[in-house]
Amino acid sequence: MEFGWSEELETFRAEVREFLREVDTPALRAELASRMETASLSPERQRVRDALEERGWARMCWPPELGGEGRSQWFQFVLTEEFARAEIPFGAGFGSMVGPAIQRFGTEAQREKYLPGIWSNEITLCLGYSEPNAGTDLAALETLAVRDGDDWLINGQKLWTSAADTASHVWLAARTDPDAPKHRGISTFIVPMDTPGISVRGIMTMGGARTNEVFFEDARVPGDALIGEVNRGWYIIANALDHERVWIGAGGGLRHTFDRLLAHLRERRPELLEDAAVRARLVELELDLDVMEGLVLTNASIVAAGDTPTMEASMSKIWTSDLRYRISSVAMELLGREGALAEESGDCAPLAGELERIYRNSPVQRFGGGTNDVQRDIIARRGLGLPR
Amino acid sequence: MEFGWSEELETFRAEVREFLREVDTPALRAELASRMETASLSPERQRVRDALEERGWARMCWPPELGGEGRSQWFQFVLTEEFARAEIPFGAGFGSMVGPAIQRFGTEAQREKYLPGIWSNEITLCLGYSEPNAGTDLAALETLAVRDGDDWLINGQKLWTSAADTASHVWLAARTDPDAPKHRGISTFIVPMDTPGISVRGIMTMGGARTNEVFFEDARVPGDALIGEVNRGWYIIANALDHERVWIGAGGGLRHTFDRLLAHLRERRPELLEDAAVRARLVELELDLDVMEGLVLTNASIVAAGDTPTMEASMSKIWTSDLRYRISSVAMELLGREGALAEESGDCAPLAGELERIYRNSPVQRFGGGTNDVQRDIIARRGLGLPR
Amino acid sequence: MDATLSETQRLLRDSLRDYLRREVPFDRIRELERAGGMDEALWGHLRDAGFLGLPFAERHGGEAGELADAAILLEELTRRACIVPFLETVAAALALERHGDEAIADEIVRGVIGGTVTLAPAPSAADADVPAVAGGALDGEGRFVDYGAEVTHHLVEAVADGEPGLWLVDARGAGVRAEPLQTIARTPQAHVRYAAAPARRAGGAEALQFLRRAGRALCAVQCAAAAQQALDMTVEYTGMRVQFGRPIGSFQAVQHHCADMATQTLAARFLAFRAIWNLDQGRASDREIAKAKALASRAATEVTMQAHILHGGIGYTEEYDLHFFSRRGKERALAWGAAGECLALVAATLDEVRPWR
Amino acid sequence: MDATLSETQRLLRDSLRDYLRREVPFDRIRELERAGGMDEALWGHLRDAGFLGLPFAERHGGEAGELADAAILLEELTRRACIVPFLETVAAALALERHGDEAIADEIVRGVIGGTVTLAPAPSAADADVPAVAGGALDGEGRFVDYGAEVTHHLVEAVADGEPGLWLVDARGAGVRAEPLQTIARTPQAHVRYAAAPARRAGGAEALQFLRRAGRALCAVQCAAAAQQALDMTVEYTGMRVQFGRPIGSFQAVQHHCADMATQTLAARFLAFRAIWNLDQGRASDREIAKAKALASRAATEVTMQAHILHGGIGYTEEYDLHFFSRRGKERALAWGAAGECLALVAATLDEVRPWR
Repeated sequence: MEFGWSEELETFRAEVREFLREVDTPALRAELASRMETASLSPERQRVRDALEERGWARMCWPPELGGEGRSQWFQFVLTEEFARAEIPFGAGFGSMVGPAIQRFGTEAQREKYLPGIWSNEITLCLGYSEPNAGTDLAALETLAVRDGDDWLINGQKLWTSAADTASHVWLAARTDPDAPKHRGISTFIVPMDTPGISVRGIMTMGGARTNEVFFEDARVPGDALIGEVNRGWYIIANALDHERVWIGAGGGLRHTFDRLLAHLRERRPELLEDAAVRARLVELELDLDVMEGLVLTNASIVAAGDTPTMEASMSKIWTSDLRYRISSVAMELLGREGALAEESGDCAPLAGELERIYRNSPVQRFGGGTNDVQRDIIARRGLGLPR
Repeated sequence: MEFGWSEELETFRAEVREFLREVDTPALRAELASRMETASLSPERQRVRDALEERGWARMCWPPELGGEGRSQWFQFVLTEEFARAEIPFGAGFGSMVGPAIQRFGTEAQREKYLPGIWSNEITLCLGYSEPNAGTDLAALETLAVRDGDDWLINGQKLWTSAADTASHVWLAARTDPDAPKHRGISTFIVPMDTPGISVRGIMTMGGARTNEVFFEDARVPGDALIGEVNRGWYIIANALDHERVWIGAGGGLRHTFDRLLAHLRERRPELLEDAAVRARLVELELDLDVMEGLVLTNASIVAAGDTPTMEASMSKIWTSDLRYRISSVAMELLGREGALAEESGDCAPLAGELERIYRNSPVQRFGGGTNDVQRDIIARRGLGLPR
Repeated sequence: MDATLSETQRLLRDSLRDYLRREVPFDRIRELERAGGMDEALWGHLRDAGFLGLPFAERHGGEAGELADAAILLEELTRRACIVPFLETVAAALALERHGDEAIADEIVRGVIGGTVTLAPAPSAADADVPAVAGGALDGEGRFVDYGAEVTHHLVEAVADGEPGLWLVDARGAGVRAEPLQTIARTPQAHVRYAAAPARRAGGAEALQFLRRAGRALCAVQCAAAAQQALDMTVEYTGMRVQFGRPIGSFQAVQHHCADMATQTLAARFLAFRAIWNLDQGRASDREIAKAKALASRAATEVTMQAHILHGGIGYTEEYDLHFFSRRGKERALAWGAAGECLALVAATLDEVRPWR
Repeated sequence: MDATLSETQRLLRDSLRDYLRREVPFDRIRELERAGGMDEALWGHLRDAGFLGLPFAERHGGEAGELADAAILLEELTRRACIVPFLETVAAALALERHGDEAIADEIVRGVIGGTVTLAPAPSAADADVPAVAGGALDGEGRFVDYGAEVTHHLVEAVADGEPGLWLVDARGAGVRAEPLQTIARTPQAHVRYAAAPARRAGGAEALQFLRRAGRALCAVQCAAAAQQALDMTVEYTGMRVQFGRPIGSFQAVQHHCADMATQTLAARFLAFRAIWNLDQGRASDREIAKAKALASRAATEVTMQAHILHGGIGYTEEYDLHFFSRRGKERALAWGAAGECLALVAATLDEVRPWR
């Protein structure tokens, strides 16, 4: 047992902080404030991303066979954590998920064709998984890809395809053998969004973000759009989802929200902060954040040791997403009517409307990415070994 | 809608209070303090029971065909509530459950043979339902009753048979057709506990109360021990359980516990009562008691209207039993180390050890009488109509 | 003791429910939210149907019904996400009728029943100064005034010569400036500034107390109604939506969530209506109403958000109707005293708990 | 950062675990509970195996190990419901070694390692007067002294000339009267009265602070261990117990209860051990330890009681072993600062929260 950080990591952390100070320009802040959300990185974020590549930090923890340096995952953890602390978004969209999949399952030609563009963000991706009848039960998907000579003809409908309106490509799961058992007849494709036959309809959510339906009508793609073996898509998807579920460093933003709530109370509602009952509720949130940290670090410990977490990633996911709801809900309640004010109310809105915004978009974190109930199934069965 | 009490009921309530003041003697208190628990009523409680019979209040709300006066169930509710308020136990054991079953399903001869003794408490009962492999899944019971001439020969084992060591008879569910589907081959019997072949082993519980295993080895009973049609026992049991689940007026004792906790804090720990965080926790318990009242009254409204509650009885059962745990647990925590002291610690023990005792025996209320999870199944399926 | 609706109450409920189902589709609510303002057409119907006169005395032209009757209508309006100042107008006019200046009450209640008067109460906020009246002119601000820019009159809590009371202000008159606020509910709310606004004294401390109690108790009904609507939608949706080859409502985890939601909602509704009834009988305490509101506020928050979790993606879209109840439910949870504020009152009066025995 | 056991720690744990499984059957615990008193035989083994010297400095004959090593042993002892003053002796002796009088520390630590000294800390209770020392004689009371009647020495928080400190008292000497208390744990506890008991000053405010911190952090480990044991028993039992034709552990409701129990337990254990580790490094704050104890206290209560619900009847009997963990867990939840007491400390120091950024 060891709950401190090695000198090597502390040094790295200092370097990252220095780096973040450098890239943290007014232009970046202005861009972030506008909450421009597209699949491709906005210009200032692209600049940060390029700088990160230049430092050699973008994929340093990936195994050498996927093009990385194989450094301890703790470096990735520290990097992600420091980005979160600085409130600079780290992600480069779904490329960090699809890239490794192509690296691992694609042909040499496919790697050459797609990877440089993915790393440089010239290729941007959306995720074509969910369908109207295939949500949590992903394997029930019905979108069909049929061989037509060397090509594939794709027909069907995807749902909840965020960034479909701005991405250059969709990473698509489609059924290639309708007669095989549910999980066995699925394949994965990378498909340009400008392919004739693909259309996109926007869906607005209560959280304010746009998502999409994507329709495929005889969309024709060449044979090399297929990644990996035909009908082996489920394995590739599961592999990529596992990667997604590592969740290292998740939830950092909630610490900022908590800090800003305290600051708001100190500055504008000191009478509340004097109230012992209010303080008791703030302490509960602080405990919740500690629990989050314990779960996240436990999960990261396992990943860093080179093992695959069984239940710890699910625990982090449940806790962090539930806490997102809880922290915004409790904070709104503490503030009373003021807590209900949205950003549009201007200066009156506490935390510039952050609480109201988080509250509204908290559901998606709790049912998305595998509903929290499904995560509990995973903890019980995969983690604790309870019978099916 | 009407949330007050009619004058008729208020008058009755006053009469009951007067009655309870009269029967509330030092001798009764002494007997209750000794916590003598047997299937038959202890002498002073029998005296209360006799007085109740004399007033004609014991079965006034039962339908005429079961020997009652058919008065509104609100009378029963008020009666039970006032007994609870006075902290005088009301129940007369399982007779109030088995009596109606014999009245309804027994022959004329059986009614004459058993009912007077049940009403006078000369016949006292224990409930022979659960078995080692048939707990929540009662229909899995394996105790066998086989015809032998006019008699029945009983073999098997019952578990969690409270009061088996003191009851005169057991109300027994046994399998009479091993080949029929689970629910279809069960019959009900009333069996004297002194029947040769019946033996009882005590089991101590962490709550402090004794329960028992009952073994049947070629226990021979006459043919008229069978109540109702052969193989129709499941229906009779379910009917009786429904009766048991009405739960009118449940949970009154928890109000006393809350009141005594407040009194203890006022007298012995005023510094805690000054603490706003402590007060906030007490308020939560008060809210919980309000919710309990709302659920119990809703359930009682339905019963009093002559309808059968679908989910409301289950809601009351879950809430009241969970609250029994919560109230004792929170109270112990508020008191700190003092809260852990048991009755045996004498004057040091807060509330004369009541909190520690309730905490220890709270589990049985939550898993017993249909586990709270099974109650949730009932709410969802029977009450809300969700699919199986 | 009878927690079920009377025959008359059932008829009232069904009548409004049928009308709303027919005439107020959710897309209309969407339009109203975008455009801002209240639903004038619906208000006209409420007037024509005689719904605005229910709880008022005959001497003012009312129906002499119970406050619970109005609460039942409010429940239906809430379950359809309607945008009308029904709670506000009823609570304010009733405060005047029961405890206010008789002449003003007569004028106002008749105006309400006739559809010419709508009211927005402006009680003071915990952390703001109470407006002051001097020489019939009111100065100060109302921080979160529901329908402040839509109604004909404000009923403002203000102090004159150190005496608290309620003052009637012409909302469209001089010295009244209502700046719209955007809340999570997207229903009309305004930050109102009064600068020497002409004001008539309409009631004293008793009227003010009744207004606060009625507003809080009726708001508890709204909270319970939002929870109930979200629960009903969830039961319907999960009973139908198939995943893994079966309706998701057949999964035990979903069933148990629904069971807990139903328990919480049922208790919240019972206690809210009991508070309404006791208030109407003149025997509700601040404590009882505060407890009811606290529980209802929690139900409105927790049940509606759990409904989202069980709905998944579909319930999260603007096209689906669930967000009306989660957004409005949360806003109502904070209005007329959030749970924390209510419980502070309950905690401060713990000595009033009378032993059960 | 590594939350897993080192190789040495794993060996330590397995060694004690194997011994306990072999030599300390639960029926022995039942007998000890009935008879009262501590498990002398087990204490002898702990001494012989060198377990009593682990966290102490070499200059006192110790192993110079980590406090976490001792905590790992404590975890095993707790998971077997053992009745030995391990926490008490280790916390008290370590407080002396690190911050107390060097001569006394040398004597006491050597005595502990040699098995001739056992210690019962007697910190003051929140609502009681602190004992006082004058002229080497201690007067006052220790209200809830674990193993007060079993150990050789008490380490009493007392005040002399207005200065708080720790005083060493011969538990079997003159002026010490220990009256046994019965708690829900059924482990030895006493109400001790000191009347002019001869006392040696063993440490000042720093030693006292360390004792409180170590006691609280180690107690958090015990809480997490009780929860873990109850969880493990529940997973095993529900995986095996058949009802309705399938193991009850295959029901989703049971699975989700277990999942939540596991999450709560894992977090509680992580934070408890982190507090231990930081304390050992000299950088744990009262705040961190209080938070860890509060969370562990809740886990000990909630997880063990949920375990009972999932076990049903069998788990409720005296013959089954679950009650050891629910009863002891609850008692430990209250010892060294119940959740409420710990959180009051955290709330009072909310200003110490440093922004993450």
